[in-house]
Amino acid sequence: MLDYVTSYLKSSTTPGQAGDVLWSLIYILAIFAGLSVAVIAMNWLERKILAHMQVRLGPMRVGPHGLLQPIADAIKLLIKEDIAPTEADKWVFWMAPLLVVITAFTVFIVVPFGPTHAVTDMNIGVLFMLGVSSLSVLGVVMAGWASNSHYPLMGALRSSAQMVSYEIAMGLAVISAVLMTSLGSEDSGTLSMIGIVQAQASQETWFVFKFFPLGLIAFFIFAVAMVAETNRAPFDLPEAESELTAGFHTEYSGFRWSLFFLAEYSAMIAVSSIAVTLWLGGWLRPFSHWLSGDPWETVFSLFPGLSFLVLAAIAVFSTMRMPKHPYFKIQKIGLGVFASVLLLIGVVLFLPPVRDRVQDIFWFVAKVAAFMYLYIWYRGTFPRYRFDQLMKVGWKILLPMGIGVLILTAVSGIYF
Amino acid sequence: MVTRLKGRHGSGIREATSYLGQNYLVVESTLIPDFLRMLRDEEKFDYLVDVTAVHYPEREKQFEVVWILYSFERNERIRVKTLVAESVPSVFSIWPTANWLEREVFDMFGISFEGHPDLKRILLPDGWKGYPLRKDYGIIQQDNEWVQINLGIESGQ
Amino acid sequence: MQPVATTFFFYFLSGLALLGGVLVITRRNPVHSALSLILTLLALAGLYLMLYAPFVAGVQIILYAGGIMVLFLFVIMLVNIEKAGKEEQFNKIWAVGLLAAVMLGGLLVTVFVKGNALFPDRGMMLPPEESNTQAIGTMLYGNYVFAFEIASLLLLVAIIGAVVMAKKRI
Amino acid sequence: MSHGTSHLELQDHEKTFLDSNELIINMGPQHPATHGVLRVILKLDGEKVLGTECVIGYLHRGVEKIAEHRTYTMFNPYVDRMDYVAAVSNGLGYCESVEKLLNIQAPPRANYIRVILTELNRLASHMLWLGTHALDIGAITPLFYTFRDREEILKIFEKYCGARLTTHAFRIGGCLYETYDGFESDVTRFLKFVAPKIEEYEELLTTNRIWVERTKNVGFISAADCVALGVTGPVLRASGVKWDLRKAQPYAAYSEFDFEIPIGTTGDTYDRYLVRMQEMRQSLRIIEQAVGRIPSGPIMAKVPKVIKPPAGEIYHSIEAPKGELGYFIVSDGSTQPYRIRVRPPSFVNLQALDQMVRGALVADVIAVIGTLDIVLGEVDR
Repeated sequence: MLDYVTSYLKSSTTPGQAGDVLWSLIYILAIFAGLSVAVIAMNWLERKILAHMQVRLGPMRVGPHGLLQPIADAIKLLIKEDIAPTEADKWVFWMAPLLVVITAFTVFIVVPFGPTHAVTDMNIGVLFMLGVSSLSVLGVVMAGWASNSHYPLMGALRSSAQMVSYEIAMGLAVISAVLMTSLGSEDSGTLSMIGIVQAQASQETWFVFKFFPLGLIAFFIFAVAMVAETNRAPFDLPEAESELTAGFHTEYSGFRWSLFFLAEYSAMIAVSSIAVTLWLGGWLRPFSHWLSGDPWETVFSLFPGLSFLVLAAIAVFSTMRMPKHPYFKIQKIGLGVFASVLLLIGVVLFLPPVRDRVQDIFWFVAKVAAFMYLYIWYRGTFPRYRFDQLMKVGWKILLPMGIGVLILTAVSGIYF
Repeated sequence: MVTRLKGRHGSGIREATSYLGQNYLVVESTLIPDFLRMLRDEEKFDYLVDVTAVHYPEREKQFEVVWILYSFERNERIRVKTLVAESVPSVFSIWPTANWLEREVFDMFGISFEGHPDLKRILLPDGWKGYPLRKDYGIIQQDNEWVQINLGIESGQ
Repeated sequence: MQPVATTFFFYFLSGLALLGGVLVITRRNPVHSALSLILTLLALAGLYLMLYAPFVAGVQIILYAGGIMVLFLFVIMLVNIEKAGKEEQFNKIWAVGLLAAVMLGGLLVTVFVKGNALFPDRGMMLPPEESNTQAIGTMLYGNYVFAFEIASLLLLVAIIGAVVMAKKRI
Repeated sequence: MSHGTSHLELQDHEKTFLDSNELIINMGPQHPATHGVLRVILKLDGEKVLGTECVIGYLHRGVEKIAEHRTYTMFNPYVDRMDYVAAVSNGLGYCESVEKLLNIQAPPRANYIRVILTELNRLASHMLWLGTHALDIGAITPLFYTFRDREEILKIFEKYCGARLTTHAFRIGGCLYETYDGFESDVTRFLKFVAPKIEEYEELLTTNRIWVERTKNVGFISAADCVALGVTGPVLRASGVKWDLRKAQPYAAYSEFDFEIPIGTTGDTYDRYLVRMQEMRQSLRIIEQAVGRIPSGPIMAKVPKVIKPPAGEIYHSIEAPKGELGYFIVSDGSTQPYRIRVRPPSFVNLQALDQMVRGALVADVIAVIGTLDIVLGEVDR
């Protein structure tokens, strides 16, 4: 039994490909749990970062520095009354959030957190991710239509038009990255997520720097399109608060609304994962070819533990800065416990066996986290596009750019 | 200017005086749309500042309708007043801004403006009875029936 | 990769596809019909996957379920459904429909009965899984390039037609 | 307020099997972008606006009726509740009107204090406008910046008269309160504090591509239309009419200061934005000049104990942050006004909404409501 469990640790392939049901299940559960935690953390971080950009503090009351705020919110949402409009199409109304959540989580089957850290590796990995995430627009459309109300309907119309339009530009950008996978000496082109990262490893460059600036432009197109794809500012027209109140989920409340929320954030993480995989080298650490060799390997493998130590240090510092008043005693203890948990994780990450297995995941997550920060930054900075301008950007700027980049990449691939 | 106007409209202009440095004309209500149009076109009073009314219940013609005009060119204001019983021609065709201003006067005083495209209540609900700015309308008076039907409460007070 | 429970999945997906198909024609509400059609298309994608045609399956999901059906829904949503239900349906051509159904059924039965004779098993070689996408690309731009270009021309004509029709109103 | 038929109802012949053409949508009275309880009924073709109808009156409190049952002094605080974000301007207009009716003059010192507070209030009003306008267009950050800086103005008000929003700062005949110790240094400090902040707002928005795209050529209104519709204030000036009551018919102490009237050229939303930003700078200039040379002397003119203006009537108007704010007062010689009519700038400006958004998109309606800078307390009174 123990052998069976540990056998996988030594395997060099994903559990899905190995046909290992138990480990697949463990991976799925781990991804599900990790994603939920990530969404909760993202919720807290978004509020805090946005608040600090806007000269305010953000959540401060529930737990030290509002750390427990997302949990309080989750409880609130769960026990809230679940309202469905009387004239709504009950069945579709009920299905819509489920569909959105299912598609948002399903794409993570092929996300490669490391060479073996994925549930499975499909040879159509990218296609699968794009396809399944394109299904989420169905959920949005269903939600908007089933609510039987004007604002959600307009939100649904906007989102279906927007998502279908930006998918094309997105697809073109992806294809130009996929083209690059076939250019290595021993590579043949592949759509597999793991294969794409391995191609970047063997070509010794991240695709964002390949054929400079072609890779960069394709990456830029994708980075814009993915914001539009996930309905985030400045492309948040389907849920434009000041225009359509809340767009397609105006009539949703409580748990079903929280499913939309969950789906939105996991979709953000999903498209960021695609961007990281395709252009930013996936799990590869920075400078993996310039600074290779034994001492550098060790140095870079220390990063995961170090980053947790830094977080722990920040938490300790905040604990010390807490007011001396007895009123803050519980908060102080809480923050202290949080700091020591971070410290413990940091220390565990320094253990050599853990260190080796975890650093792929760490680099992947760090790159995705940078994208998450960008999302928040956009939201704090940009006004919202108008619908016709959004379409103009999609069809008249991104689409021709995508076609041009694709052609130029193909030409460069043949001649260079 | 006043003499020029008087020469043209003769007895139509009842009174042309100035009080505290502000000019006003009292004219016959029969002159109304044309006289104001003339003021706009020939005397360059191109900006209708306000349309309002004052209620004098003891008079025979109980409402005094006031148009406040301003001329950008002369940087000068003038008030045109007329006494009416209950209706007066609309100036909507001269100044579009009169649309809402006249609706408000209608809403508050019940003066109807002939030729107004869409004369209906503006601030009070459509079904409301009574015209609040008339002197015979008490300050705490309200349309109890409307309140009971539409708000489902005994009284709004 | 070992296929897992192939028979079960075949019947499961086929059942789903059939269920969706039946729902498409029995639902009165066009949105429900469209959603059922999406179910059918997804089940078909699963069947393609079982035939070792992952690329076709992926394209099926992206284009049909994610793209075309969204546009279908887009149009249906704009139609006032309550009124559409009451509207007199004027194109009830039962006879033609029945004829088409009988012909299609006949064809299916013929293929089922004489299957092996019509499509002799030439020991069809499945392309190795890894290069499935490449194989499709080679075929599209090699053997079938003419048909492919014709199809794209047809689509271009359709696009121009749509633009002309839409522009009329502006 | 209209609950019955609206001219925007679909006609029977407009209803077709494919009802994809016209859509009636009800924006408000509870809507995040209508700045209070404004209800706008939109007739849409897809996202294109075919017509609008404003339904107002949800906040009607009968201010004009109340005035007839209060003495002149007692009515003073009520005017603060109309345009509650520019309460000082409202108070100034009312006090000056009654002073004119009584034929008295506020002393110079009072006039200077009035100018400083009114201009501070104009800044506060414009800041609130900027924050909410940007929020409507989707930029959430400027709101917090402007509220942070508006807070400093409210602090000065609070120190001066004890109230932050509905200040009731002035009395008929002058000011009730002498400036507190350190008033001048507070104001000077505020001027130094806020000048870079205005640059900061401009940095966030003026050259922001999305902001420019959202506001340029949106909600266009020509100067002739402005005049015909009686639109005043920054909206009129953005259309290119150089008209400001502070210059045209100076009141209080405005004739003694050197300032400019910023005007726009095209009359679109972006121009109105630029005009208001420039106005904020001009306000700073006025305050800077005023605070340096507040004359000494009394702050109250000789006002009779019981205010009993002679029978007669008066119309007086001032340049409020939103436009021309006028008071038409009819006195019958008693202690209570016979009739007070308030000429509200927001009410008249709101009328232009329909013309400005016809043919535009839904998102533009929000931008235009924001750029008109209406306060529903004043629209409904």
